Amino acid sequence: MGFDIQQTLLWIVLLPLLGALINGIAGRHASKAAVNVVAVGSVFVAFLLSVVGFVHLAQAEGGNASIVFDFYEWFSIEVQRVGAPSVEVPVRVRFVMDHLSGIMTVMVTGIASLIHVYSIGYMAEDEGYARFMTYLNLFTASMLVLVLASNVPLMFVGWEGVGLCSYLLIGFWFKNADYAAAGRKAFVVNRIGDFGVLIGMFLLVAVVADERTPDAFEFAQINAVATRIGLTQVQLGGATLGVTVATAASLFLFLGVCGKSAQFPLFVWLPDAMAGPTPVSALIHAATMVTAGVYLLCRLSPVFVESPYAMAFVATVGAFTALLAASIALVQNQMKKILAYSTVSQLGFMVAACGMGAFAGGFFHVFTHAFFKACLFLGAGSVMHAIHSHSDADIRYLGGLRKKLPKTHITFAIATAAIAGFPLTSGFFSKDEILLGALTWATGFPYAPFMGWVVFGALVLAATMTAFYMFRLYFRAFWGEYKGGYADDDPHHHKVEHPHESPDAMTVPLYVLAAGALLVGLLGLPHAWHLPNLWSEWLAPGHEAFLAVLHEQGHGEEAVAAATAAAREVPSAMASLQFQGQMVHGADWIAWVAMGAGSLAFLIGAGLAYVWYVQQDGSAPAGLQRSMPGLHRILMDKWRFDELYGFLIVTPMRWLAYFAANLDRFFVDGLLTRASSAGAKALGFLLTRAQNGVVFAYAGLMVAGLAGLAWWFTYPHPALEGEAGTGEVSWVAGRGLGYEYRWDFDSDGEWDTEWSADPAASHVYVDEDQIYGLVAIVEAPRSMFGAEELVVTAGETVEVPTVNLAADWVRTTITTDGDADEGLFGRTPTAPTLRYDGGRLVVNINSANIVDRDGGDDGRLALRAGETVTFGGGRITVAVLVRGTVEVKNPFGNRSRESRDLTLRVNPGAEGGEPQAQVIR
Amino acid sequence: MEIGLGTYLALASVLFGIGAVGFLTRRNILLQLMSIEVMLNSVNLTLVAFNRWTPGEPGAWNHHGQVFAFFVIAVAAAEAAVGLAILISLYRLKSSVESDSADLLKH
Amino acid sequence: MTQILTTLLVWPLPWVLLTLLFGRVFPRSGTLGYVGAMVGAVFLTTMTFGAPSPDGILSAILLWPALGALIALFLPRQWSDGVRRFASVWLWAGFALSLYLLGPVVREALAPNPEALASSGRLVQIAWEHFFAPFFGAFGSDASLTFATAGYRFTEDAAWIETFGIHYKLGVDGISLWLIILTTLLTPIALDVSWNSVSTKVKEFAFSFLLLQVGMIGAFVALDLFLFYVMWELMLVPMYLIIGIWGGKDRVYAAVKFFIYTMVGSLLMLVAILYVVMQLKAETGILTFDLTQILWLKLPRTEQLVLFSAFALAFAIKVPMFPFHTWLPDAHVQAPTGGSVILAAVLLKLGGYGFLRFAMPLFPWASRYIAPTLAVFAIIGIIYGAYCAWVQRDIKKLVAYSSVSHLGFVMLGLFSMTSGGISGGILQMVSHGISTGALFILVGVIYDRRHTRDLADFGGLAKVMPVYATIFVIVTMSSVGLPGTNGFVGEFMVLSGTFVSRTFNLYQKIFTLFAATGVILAAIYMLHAVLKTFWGPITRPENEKLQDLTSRERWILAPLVVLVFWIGVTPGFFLHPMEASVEDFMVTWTARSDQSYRSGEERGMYDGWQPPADPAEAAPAEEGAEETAANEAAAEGGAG
Amino acid sequence: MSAGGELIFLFCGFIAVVTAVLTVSLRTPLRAAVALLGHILSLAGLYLTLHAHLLAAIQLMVYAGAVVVLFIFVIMLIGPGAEPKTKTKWLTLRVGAASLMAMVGATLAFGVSSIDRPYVDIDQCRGAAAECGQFGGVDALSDAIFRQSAVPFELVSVLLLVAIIAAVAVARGHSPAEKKAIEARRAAQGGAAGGEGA
Repeated sequence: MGFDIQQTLLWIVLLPLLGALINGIAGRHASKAAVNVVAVGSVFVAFLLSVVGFVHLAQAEGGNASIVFDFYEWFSIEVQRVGAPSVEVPVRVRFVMDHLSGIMTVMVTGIASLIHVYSIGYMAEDEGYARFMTYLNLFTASMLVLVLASNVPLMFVGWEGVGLCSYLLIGFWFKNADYAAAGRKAFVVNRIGDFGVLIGMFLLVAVVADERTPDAFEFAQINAVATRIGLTQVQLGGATLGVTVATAASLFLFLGVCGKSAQFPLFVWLPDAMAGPTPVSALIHAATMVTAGVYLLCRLSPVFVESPYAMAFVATVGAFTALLAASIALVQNQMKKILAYSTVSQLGFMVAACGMGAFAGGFFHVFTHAFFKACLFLGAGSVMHAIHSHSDADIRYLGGLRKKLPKTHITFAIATAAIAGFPLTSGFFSKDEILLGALTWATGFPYAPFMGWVVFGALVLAATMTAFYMFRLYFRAFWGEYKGGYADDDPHHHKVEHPHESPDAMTVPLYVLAAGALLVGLLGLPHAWHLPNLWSEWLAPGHEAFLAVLHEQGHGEEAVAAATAAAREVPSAMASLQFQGQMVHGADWIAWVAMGAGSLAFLIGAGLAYVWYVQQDGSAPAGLQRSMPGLHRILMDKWRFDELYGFLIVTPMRWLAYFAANLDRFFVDGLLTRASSAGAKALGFLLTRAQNGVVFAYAGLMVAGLAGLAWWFTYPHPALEGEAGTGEVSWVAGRGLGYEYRWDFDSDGEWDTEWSADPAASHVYVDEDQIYGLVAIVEAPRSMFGAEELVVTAGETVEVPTVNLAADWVRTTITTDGDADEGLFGRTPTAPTLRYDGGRLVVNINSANIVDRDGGDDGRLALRAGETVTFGGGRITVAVLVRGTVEVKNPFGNRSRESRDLTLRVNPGAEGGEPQAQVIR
Repeated sequence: MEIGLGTYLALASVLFGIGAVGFLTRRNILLQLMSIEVMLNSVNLTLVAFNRWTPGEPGAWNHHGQVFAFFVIAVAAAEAAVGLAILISLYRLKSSVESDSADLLKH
Repeated sequence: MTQILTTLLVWPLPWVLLTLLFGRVFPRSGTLGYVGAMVGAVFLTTMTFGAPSPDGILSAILLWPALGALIALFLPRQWSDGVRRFASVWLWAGFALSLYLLGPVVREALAPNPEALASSGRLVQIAWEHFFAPFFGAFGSDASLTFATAGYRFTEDAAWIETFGIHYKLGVDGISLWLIILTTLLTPIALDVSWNSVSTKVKEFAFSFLLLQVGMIGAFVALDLFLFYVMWELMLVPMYLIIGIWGGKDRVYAAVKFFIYTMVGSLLMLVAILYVVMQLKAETGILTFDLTQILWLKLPRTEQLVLFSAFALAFAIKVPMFPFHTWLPDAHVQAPTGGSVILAAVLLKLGGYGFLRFAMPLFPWASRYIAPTLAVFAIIGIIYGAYCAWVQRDIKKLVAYSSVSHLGFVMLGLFSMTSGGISGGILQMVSHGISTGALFILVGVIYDRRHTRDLADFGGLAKVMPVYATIFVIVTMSSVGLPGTNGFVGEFMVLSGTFVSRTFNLYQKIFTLFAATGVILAAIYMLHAVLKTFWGPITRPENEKLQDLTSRERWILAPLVVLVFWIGVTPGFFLHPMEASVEDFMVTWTARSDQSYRSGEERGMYDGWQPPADPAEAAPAEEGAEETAANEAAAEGGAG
Repeated sequence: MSAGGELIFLFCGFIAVVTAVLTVSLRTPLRAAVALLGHILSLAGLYLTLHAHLLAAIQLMVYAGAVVVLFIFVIMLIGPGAEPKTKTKWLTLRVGAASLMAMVGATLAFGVSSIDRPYVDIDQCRGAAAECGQFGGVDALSDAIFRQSAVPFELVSVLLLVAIIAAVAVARGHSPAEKKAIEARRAAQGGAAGGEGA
């Protein structure tokens, strides 16, 4: 078998999966070395293969290469459309490595390899070692499926898969019930997000699926018809909501992003997720999984871009999250807690960047963040390893570690500098891109300039806070005097006098990551410097075509639109073009301001931390804490979001559940089981009363029945029935012993026949005198029991009932199968009314969909018997009503009479003919 | 007065009514059984009377009514036998021939 | 008849005898020995005689457990272990026999035609030529036996009660195929899980299971309304006995409740069946209970509504749909483990199957008219069941309520009337059978050890029972609907089907929105159970020395776990056979509901009906062939 | 209808009504039975007016000869204990039901009295009796019973057999007092037997 570049994609996914399978089944009984070989080996080979794929991409001609591996068709669904044939939409297992997923694949496999190596050292003593490696491998495989998936459902597999692994790994030390609960919390909160992804996916596919794009789940096809998505309105309950599908789908997808990338309001699970082992925190809850949301934003960026509202919402939420999480991180004392909130905050940066259209910038931050945050977490892990802690390390009892753990210190310092935005580190460059995006949005974006400034301000503030709390963490942990690692009165731990540096398996990954944190920023040099920005060019291959058009046509709004269209000719990996375009045509000062703001944020934050914690030894913040105890308390309690959600959502849901369970037990079951059985018992009780065993009682009952029967016999019973022919009715009355009959066919009070013994008679109705009234036979598409007959007699006005018909009455288009597209919401239709006027049925049209075809535009129709008028999906036929009467006498001499009304359908006479004669024949 | 089918039927109705009234008023099972015999006989009378007025053709007589009456007589005999057996059984059990005393079947 | 007897005598009977003989010769061979012996016996007969003939295979599958039940009656009562072993091996042989039905499916998956076979991988070629082809024989080589086109396969027709037009008519199509396999697989499993827990009246227990299987398979293969009704009621009695005799504390209450609930519905259904048959007689002069004939009858809308309600009540109770579900938790909690497994895995499916096979095609307009309303109840069931499940203390009750929730999805899919939704609904039925069946088995395992099912009595079991915990979490995830497991595919297809359904017209998006919250709630209640059972410290001293899964229990669970992933990863294998049938169902249903809608209160026959030339010889097989031909023509036209 | 026939009708009808009233109203069962006998004889007379000769004979044989005798036999068996005690349980209700029934009978009589069919004069068979038989005669009725209604007839014989068995089964057995005596005797015997065995 020759080397097939497409096959690499399959093996990239399969290798970690196989590793997980082998370790999962055999790992418990295998030696640690074998587990290591399988786990680390599989991920590392996957890394090598992804590098191969990436290089292949980089060497490909044209700016838009991708590697596609079509595995098999998973299943397919049928999309039904109104007024068009259904479309079969396949869901494929197909992997795509393009410019976007290429970066992500290399990053995921690379960092996963490093963290696998790190885990060899970190988890060496743990009894669940093989289980841990299994989960990590499974996670890597899921993450790769997420990244490489070519369509939404397949991505959803990875999306949920990483959620599962996260759940399992957070609860890895499941003996601690809190950890297990944290895992469940993560899973459930993520599930809320997944719900959003599902709905968003359906919204998209319902629009995208048609004959030209049947593969409607594929990202490529969704992105290709993004404009259509942006123009289609959401229909709900027959009404148009005034919201485009792009907006609705974006918002639902963003719910998923919020869950996975820990954005407000679903961010609460991530800090709790730090219950998992530290490598897990580094890999899953910092570097890779949590960025999946940002990845999705970038993947479907053309759809998001179609909805300015959704974009603004995304940006706002991102900035708010960044600020909120940073504020919490300011006061926390646990190392991993600080890093966790910092992760939430940085994710806020990324999401905000995407919301502002700086997808490339946001994604750049994903990339750089992966390095420095993984490095930070692993550094924290190294510290915890040094003081033999499983859960976390409190910075209040650390200090002076730079001498005890020199290798950890140097890498930690570099990563801290990077995240804080120290100039020329990676964090500086990526944050600069984001701030630049915010400024561009504020200055150039036509929709919400005010929001742009707010977001920019929030981001700068958050960046300042970031610099402060990161350096606070760094200074307190690594500078000053070593304090033994634990509080004096810690009941569970003893102070560690001589913390030792971690083994090489742990420090080597730290070095690699620190180097990355320092250097990868050079891929995206700031625009202000007019140096080549490799990152943007890689991700936005239409860039040059775009610039060319701008160059020719100037920088007007139309020109930007034309340029965007030109760039779209090269289907882009990202839709960041129009925003970058504005960036380009904007002034240079914007770029300088952004860079200045970023640097200033670093200087203020880091400087303050240095002054307070190195020069003054922490007395100033302590004073602040004393002067504002309430604020400190609430920050320490994370703004009490957990409590708020508990109060607002969890507890009510729990009560609802108890209510439902009791409802089920007492009401539903009570009604269906107990009440019905009680009813049957009561009936049985009543019936047994009659069975008293006394012969006389039975005889008496029999006599009563007999008497009733005799009574019935002494009176005649006409039981009149009639069958309508055309203009003629065959009447028949009930037979009986010695009955005689006489008839009054038109019920005018005069007997038309003499007494006779024949129970049947028939009569031809000729004159209008013999007609009792008119009948409107209303046939409506949704009426449950078929045609409805409305009797209209002289001087009476009858309203046509609109039950089930609401949508059909109004002036709308009715499709062939009677489904109305509009009308349930918004409009209140007025039903037609019917009146009897001189032998004609007058229909007052009101708002019904009836053609006023008798010439006069007076909104009324005069119909003769036999005529038909259609309205919407239904129609009214005019018939006549006749009433026959019969009188019966029996040998007792008793008489009784009965009348019966009958609707007589008639053929319409010739136009203008004599109505009486015409009506009937 | 002309005697026709109606007369016979009226007579049968009267007899039936007498039998029924007897059945209702008497508590002695023996007498109740006799009342039942009276009622059955009245029904037989109607059957035979109807048969008389629909006799069919010579050589192809219609005897349905009389056959029915015959069967009714047979059934009445069976009924009397079983009824009297029950009466004896009841008398052994309760020392009474009153129908009200046989109420073990209550509920 | 001789064909059927030959099939039974030459194939499953030797399997049973060889396996039992092996057990006598090597008494300590263990579960692996039995499995190996059974596989070896199958291999041996196939090598010796080839595969059985496809003629009469359904009768053979149906008669096999009946024969077993008969034999079980004559086994000595004291020989309880032997009876148990006999019934288990007998049922497994039935499963192996039913696998022949999959011949066409495997052929189409592996080797649809010689060219495809030649171009496929070497592994596939070897597997097909040396394993599957000899095993399936005529099943795998007869090209007319295929599920790629609509229509019934393996049909059999014989007069039963000629006077009333009642026939013994059987057939399988894509809709019922997997449900039959599910039945034959789950029944032996359900019997085996009660290996140790049922020690009284073992003979009667085995007899009940064998008889129950007759009823279940019969209901799935019957194409005659009367035969279906008989089988439908036949299922009821053994299940009633299983719950009422070997159940828990309140078993009699639960059994009676189960019985009465089901009976109420089915009696109304009987009335409706008779009415429909009489109407057909009035319309065409033919008195028949043959489903394929009755389907042509077009009834007035009002009558359709009433009759559909009668059918729907019977099936809705069986499913069970809200608010007729309250018998289910009681029955599940009180039933022995095996009973719960069968109840959840197979009996409930008959509700959905009945809707699809009988209620909807018989009354197309009414079903379309009511579908949105029923969908609302299905959605209420999804959410309500989930909420109820969340706060249950009894794990079995929790799983029972989760069934209510899951079957809400099934019903929603069926009512969506999109081919994706219906296929998804059927797949979800199979998935639910597997994952909920497995959950009940797992609950039964822990109940056998601790004799309690209260969540509060557990905690931290993952430490002492790692394999048990692993399998439990896998099954839980399948129940939650994690992608990659079986639960996801069905759920996804149902939800997407609902979203694009034309039947739900204006409410599709709202329906989907509410139904999809079930996805969240499923995670909440299932993980709640997992958390309380497995995670955290061990709080009870009794739990410290619990035995992990025994080898027999692992063998029982293994096929289910394999199926969880098999369906989840390659659902195509399971979906392809049902595609044509579902598509045909959709087309016919749509056309007839339109006709029925247009004709209003008129009654008659649907377009295209032709009176059978000779009523006594109305050959349904030929009709099936015609349909097949028509479909093939349509498929070719579509391809062209 | 001939004048003789009318006379017989009037006479027998009158007797039938009077004896029926006596049957249901006499206090002594024996007298009531005798009245019933008279009633049955008068009905046989009515049958004669209706050309039901064989039936009249059967009426006499079965009713007068068997049923009434059975009644009298039972009355003798039971003896004077059969005299009912005077109890007024549900008296009003009984009277109410009885009068209701009387009204029903009267209404019915009134209602049906006007029913009329044209009188058919039965033309006696002119030929040999064997050829055509006589309406209501032995030949004709036997033909109807044993040919046309053979199956019901056989069923009636089964019914009678069942009735005989039922009568025996029901009337067999003992009164509580008798039972006690028998049991006491058995116990004595059983005890003796047990003693012997030991």
